[in-house]
Amino acid sequence: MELFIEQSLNGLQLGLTIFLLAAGLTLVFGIMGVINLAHGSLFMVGAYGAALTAAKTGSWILGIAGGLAASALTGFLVEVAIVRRLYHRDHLYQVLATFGLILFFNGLVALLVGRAPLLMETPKALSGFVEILPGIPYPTYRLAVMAVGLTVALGLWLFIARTRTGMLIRAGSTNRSMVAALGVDIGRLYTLVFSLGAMLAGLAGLMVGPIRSVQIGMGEQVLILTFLVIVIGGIGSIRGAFVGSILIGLVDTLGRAYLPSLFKVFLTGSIADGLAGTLSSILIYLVMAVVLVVRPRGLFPVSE
Amino acid sequence: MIFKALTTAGAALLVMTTAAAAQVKIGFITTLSTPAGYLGEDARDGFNLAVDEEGGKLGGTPVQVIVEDDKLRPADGKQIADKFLQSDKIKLFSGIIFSNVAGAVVPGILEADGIYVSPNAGPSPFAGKDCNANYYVTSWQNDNLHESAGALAKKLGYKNMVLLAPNYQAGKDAITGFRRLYGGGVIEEIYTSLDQTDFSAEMAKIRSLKPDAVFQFHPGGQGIAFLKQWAQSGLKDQIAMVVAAPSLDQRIAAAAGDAAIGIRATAHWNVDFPNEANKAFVAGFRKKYNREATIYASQGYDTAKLIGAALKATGGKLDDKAFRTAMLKADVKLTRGAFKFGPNQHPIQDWYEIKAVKAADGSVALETVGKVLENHGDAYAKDCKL
Amino acid sequence: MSALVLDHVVKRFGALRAADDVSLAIEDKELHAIIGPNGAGKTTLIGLVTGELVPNGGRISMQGQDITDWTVPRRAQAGLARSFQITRLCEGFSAEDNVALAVQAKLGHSFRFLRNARKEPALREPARAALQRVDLLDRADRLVGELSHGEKRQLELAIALASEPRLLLLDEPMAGMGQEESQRMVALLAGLKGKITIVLIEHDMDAVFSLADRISVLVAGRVIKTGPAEAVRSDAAVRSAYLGGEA
Amino acid sequence: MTDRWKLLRSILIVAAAVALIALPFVAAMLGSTYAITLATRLLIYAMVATGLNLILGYGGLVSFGHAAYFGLGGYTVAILAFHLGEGTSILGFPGTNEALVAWPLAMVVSGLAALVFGALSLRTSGVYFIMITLAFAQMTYYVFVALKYYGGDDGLSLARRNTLGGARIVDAQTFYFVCLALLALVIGVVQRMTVSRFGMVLSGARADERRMMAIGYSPYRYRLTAFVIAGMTAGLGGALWANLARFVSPDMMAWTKSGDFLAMAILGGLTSIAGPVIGAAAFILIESTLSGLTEYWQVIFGPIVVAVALFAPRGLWGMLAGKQER
Repeated sequence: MELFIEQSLNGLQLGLTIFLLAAGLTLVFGIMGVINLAHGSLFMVGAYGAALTAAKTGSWILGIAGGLAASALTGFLVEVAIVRRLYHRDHLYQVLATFGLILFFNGLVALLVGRAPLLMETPKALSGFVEILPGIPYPTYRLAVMAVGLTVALGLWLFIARTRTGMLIRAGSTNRSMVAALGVDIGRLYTLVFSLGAMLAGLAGLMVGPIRSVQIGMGEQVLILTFLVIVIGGIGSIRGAFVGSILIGLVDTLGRAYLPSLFKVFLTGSIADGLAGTLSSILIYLVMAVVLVVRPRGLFPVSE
Repeated sequence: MIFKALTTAGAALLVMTTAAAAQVKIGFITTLSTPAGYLGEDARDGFNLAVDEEGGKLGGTPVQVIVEDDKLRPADGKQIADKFLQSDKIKLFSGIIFSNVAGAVVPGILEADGIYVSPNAGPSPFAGKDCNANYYVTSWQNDNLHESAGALAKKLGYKNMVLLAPNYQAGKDAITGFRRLYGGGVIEEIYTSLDQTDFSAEMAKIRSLKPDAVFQFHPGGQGIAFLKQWAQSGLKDQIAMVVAAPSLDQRIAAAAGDAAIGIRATAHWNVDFPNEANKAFVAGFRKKYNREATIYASQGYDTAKLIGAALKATGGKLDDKAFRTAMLKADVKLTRGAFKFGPNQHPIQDWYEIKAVKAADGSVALETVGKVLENHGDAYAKDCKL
Repeated sequence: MSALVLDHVVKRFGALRAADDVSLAIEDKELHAIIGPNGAGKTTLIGLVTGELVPNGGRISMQGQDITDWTVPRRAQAGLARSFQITRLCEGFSAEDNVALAVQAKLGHSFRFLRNARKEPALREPARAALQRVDLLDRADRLVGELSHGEKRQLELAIALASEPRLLLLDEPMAGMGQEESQRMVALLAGLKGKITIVLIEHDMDAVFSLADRISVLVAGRVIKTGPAEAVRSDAAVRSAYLGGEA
Repeated sequence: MTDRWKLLRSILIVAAAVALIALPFVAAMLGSTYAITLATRLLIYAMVATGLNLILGYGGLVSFGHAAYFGLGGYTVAILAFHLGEGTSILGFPGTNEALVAWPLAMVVSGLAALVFGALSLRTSGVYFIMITLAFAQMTYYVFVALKYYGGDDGLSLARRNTLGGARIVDAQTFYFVCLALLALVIGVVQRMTVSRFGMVLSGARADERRMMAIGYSPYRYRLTAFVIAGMTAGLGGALWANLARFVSPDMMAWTKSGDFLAMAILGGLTSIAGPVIGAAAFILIESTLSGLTEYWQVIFGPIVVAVALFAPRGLWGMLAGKQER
């Protein structure tokens, strides 16, 4: 039972980590209608920015600032140079253009920074454990990641629901001309939103830096997972992304934790391991397929 | 009479000069993009260092190393090999890091009467029934990595272990290899998935299983993530961990930082080996590339040295049995020390225990602790008829 | 037997009742106009009849057959044709191609893979005939994008006619037309009157009163009056709720 | 369409056909067998892209999982050869090395997968469709990665090429012509399909789905049929690929491969028959030239892909044709 609680917490933690990445992606899609495959690249830029700044200055707080700045700036440049030309285009061209961007960013990082993975350590203040249940220490850093994930969820909700910019964003996503009629420069609003989405991707990257590996291609590993999540939730819905993230985090973690022993009940060891491993690899895709077959526009469809 | 002698001498001179001028092209197919790009980069740089030391030659023969990125896609590797073979008329190949790429590329090279010298991948089929006179492996037979780790676990006296590896071929081979020389108890084998980056579920499970040690095989970025999460979970202070070389190379240790300290691995080479060849290599690598040498760099370098020794003996010729005879002699000092080819043209060499420690400057260093296996060959040689 | 019957049909969008207990019987070969102020529920009514919207209550039947649960294509196959308020045509196709697609639909399934459909007389001749009926034959080879607004509306009508419908549902066919174009459309519709059952939804009152056999008035999701033009025109409730309001 | 353009187009097509037929002979004369291998690769990709274009260009369906059907076709051939080599049977059937059995079977396997995945995926649309097709391809990929019996992620080698009606296809030239003939067949069939009744409905549903439903079509059935045809074409491509490379691996089904196929189709130009062929050729030539030129090929290749998406939405063929075709 304690193990189950711990595993559920692990799933929740993974879910919140994915949410950090999914939030920016779904925001950008919901408002501008752009599929941005390069979101993973912005994630990488955030992690690299933070790791390089922290290595240079020796301060992880400056590292965070560096990572956020690098990803927001990259997002800004990408929006101005490329993405703004894609708003009215078919998804197909958005997919293609941002697929090209992935290649570009991976090559560029190899060229500028080198191919070796970077060092990014847990900040000393967060490197201990907290005893969440007797006998079960839980890494402080992971709790911090969860806290950041929840804060971002809350912050985004407040931002969209309560602020003037948020109101414009909501209006802009449904009625461009109305917002334009209010005298708001919609182009600038979109640049702002895209940069914000990029910064959220960067935040996700720098948060997972101390947990995972800061390396070229780190974005693509999580990119598909992130898309899965926002598709399950209903593209454009922050609430959907949140629920989808938690769902996928839990399914993935609990699947890996319990499928092997489940299979061993009625199969021999190695076959059970193989099958359980395969099934847990594809479990999340299966969940998405089932969700979409039953609800073709995700759990929380956003009305057009 | 004099005239005849002169012409003979002239002819001989001519032969010598053409032999000296005949450049040998080496096709170096390796992985430069993808997250694993640093492996290929190091192997290539190690190889090129050996060529540079001789001023563009190996064993006195001018060589041209043509490098191309296989993108970790077997089909692309195969395509590059075809181009090298058919367009550039290259006969001598090296460079492949990954076994799945090797599996696609090597048969085509051998069928075209090319020669392949592997600086890293050593998949089992080519060590056993599919072994070939024109196929050499200078690094290891893949199982060696895990056998040595198993031997180390046995030596350290572990009795109840949990073994983890990704759910693909190399991962399954790792666990088989480990068990071959380990011999102790295994509480559970855990298979992770290919692109997994979060291991908290597995770690919670390990905590509940209470093993005395863990063996895990996660190369590259997965390995870094595993080490970081292992340290964060607090398990590092409670449960010992043994890994194979690809899960704790110099780059992984540098990227994992303090999380790597105390982890043990096995390898056939380490940066601190005191032999002269290695000292020169490590210093030369640092000077030329301004970074620390890695196991992949040493393998690239040693591969070039072995090719150089063979070229020296044959006078730069590839197309006769002489090259093979010379190659198999391995008459050169390698960075790793003692080395010879086994009957299947795979290495017979020593394996060492390596430990990650904190260096004086605060960085992480890999330190050689002692020998684990001596003159170790592989289990497939007996299936090879050469 | 009535061509189309709506029996206590209800459609809700949240709290809004866009169709509030609508009952209506359209007689065979009748030209029946439906009028009402903006927001009265005319678009909803069309959606319900075509099958794009599913009612929350009530039944719809066509020629005595209950079609409430039928999909859009199935209703179309059963003889229900429509035009769209905002022209919906296949842009990259020629006018003739657009009509031929409707002919093809009428002929049954289209799982024929290798014969060039543009060279099949069985498709092209009826298509040209339909274009002829709406005076558009000279524009047959033009791409849809090259047609004028009025021509596009005529093409809509040709597409609807090409499937030889039993019931024709016209959603504001004169919308956005100039006077001359409107007159041509009225003439076209007058020519069709009595040959097919037509349900006409239209804002142009002159057109409605000159064409319709009967008129239904829809206000706030309810049918407040159905009857011949004169009866509707003189109805007090209609005048106060609608005509009066506008005048 | 002007007569001048019609003439120019005919000349171009004839020239391309002549070039494709002459290529192996010229290459043989120049002693460059590699050119033949490269060209064969091009033909195979062109075939896959042509099939993809049917759903992408004409059907408007962005399938981001097309590599799955390509991989399944390849694996069908490899698995049949593997069982022949081992002397074992699969599902009660013995292995085979005969193309006349293996290639149609590859198409059937890919077609069945496309039928199942397509039937589920086509319930969605837009981004959801893109992502669900990707998800199915990923599932297939992971299954083959874990399929240890057939080599897992190390893949499966073929000892030799398939025989064709009992005859061995040894040399590169013969195999090239086999691929060329099949490509011509596929192009011919797809070209006819696009102007057939079926093709008209498919294109119509892309242009305006509501309109098509209003005149009595259910687009779903037509789309699913097109999806299966595209899957079968990819399956045949995969079968040929397995014969060319004499090797299959899950890498054939990777999502990046699906991205490559999309890029090829778009690069050449959607809704044209020549487009996918030109696209596949350009893609392969650019990528292989660049990666031979510099190890940082991605830094140049990426922006090229971006530029195509931004500035040449109608692809290379579209640029060539200008306003003449749409």
